[in-house]
Amino acid sequence: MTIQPLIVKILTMSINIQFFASLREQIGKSQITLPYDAPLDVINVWAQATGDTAMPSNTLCAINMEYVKPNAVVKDGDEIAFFPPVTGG
Amino acid sequence: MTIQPLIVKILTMSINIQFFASLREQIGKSQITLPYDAPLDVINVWAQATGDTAMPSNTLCAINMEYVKPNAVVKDGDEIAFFPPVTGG
Amino acid sequence: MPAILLDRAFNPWDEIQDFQTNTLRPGQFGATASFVGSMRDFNINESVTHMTLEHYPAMTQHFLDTLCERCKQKFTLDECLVVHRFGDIQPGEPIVLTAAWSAHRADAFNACRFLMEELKAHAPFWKKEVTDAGERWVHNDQKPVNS
Amino acid sequence: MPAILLDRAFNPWDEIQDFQTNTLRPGQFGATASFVGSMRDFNINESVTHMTLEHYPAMTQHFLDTLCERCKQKFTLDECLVVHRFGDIQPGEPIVLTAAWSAHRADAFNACRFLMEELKAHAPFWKKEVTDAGERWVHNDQKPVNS
Repeated sequence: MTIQPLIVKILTMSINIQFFASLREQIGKSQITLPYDAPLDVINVWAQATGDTAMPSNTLCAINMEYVKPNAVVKDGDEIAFFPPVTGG
Repeated sequence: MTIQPLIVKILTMSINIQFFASLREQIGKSQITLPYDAPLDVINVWAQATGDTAMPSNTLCAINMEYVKPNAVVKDGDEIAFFPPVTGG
Repeated sequence: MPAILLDRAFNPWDEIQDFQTNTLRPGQFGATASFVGSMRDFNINESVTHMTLEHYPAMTQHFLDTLCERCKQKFTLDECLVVHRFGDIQPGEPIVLTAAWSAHRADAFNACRFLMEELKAHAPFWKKEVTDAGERWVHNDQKPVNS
Repeated sequence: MPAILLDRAFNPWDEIQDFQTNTLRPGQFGATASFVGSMRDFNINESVTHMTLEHYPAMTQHFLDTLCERCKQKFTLDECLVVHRFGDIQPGEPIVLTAAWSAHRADAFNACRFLMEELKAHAPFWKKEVTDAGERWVHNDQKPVNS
């Protein structure tokens, strides 16, 4: 069996996913590395990372430390974070 | 010559007048004790204490440590203060 | 006594800490807002060397005591504090401190600012700047050392 | 660096004084506004013994650094400071400090409050209360230790 060079390239794309606070406890993971092969938005990332668990409506999303909306598209190497409403200060 | 008891009583009424800051310097006095014999309001007090000098329009007045308007009436023993706009803090 | 008049330089952070330690229990309050006004070393005219702060002692104390009481009635507070200098003040030195302790930040912020705004508008203090050319009374529209 | 994350207890008045001494010249500023949020020892439920503050370290630092920059652009300031705890916090301990130095009091007050309101609304911290019965995440509508 031979592997196509194009497919090898696509399979090397991946993102780093982080969960915090109550979401981290609900998901049961704090960090996942997700390889992917087609354009993904944040809501797709959540679905793939959580096995299609429903995202709580008040979930906040960030890409590379900046808040984004769930329809934001990720790119290779991004860090995607999911967390509940913040309660600092 | 005999002095009427009634007149003796009236002449014992007096107020203590204080000037502060630029008003103190303009008047040339910081404190005056003013005997008086008829009801006085604050504007009369200023006139009697300063020899009918015009009161600067932004002058503030207090009776017994409380701000009052120039038409407030003084009573025996009061402390009347005149001062320019405040600049503390 | 939450309103303190001082004729000497003071460290506002030490005053806050001492007052808090002596008056409040740690854990009693969740929010502390404070303000410090101090003498700048530049002004309309560069030649201001120092400042004299005249006041009407009995009325100042009465005004600030009453202000603290009004503040405690107006806002939900654990405590509030006002410290104000009088006499000679050097550039860089603190002139006034206001502080408020509350369960919630909105009351602490609003009370601290209320104390300062009322004090600036009505407390019987008068600033005189001393310059190389002599002395001059500060007027409100000059916004001299802080505003 | 005006945004500091700490995993240990801190004295906010020492932090303000140290920052001021190291960063600003006395006489440069006329107005200093500060706010301290601390953990109250009573809450909805009396049995809260302590608190754990989780955060998203890289994003927290980035958010607070950017917040300080935004604050300096929005207001006329000499400097501003944010200090925030994470990890285990005991009742009575300070959690957060915001401070702003300006020529004028309105900018100092407004900047200090802007820092706190933005931080409360958006900085990625999460409080978990530890009670006799176990642990529970704090929700915004509980207004737990300060608000």
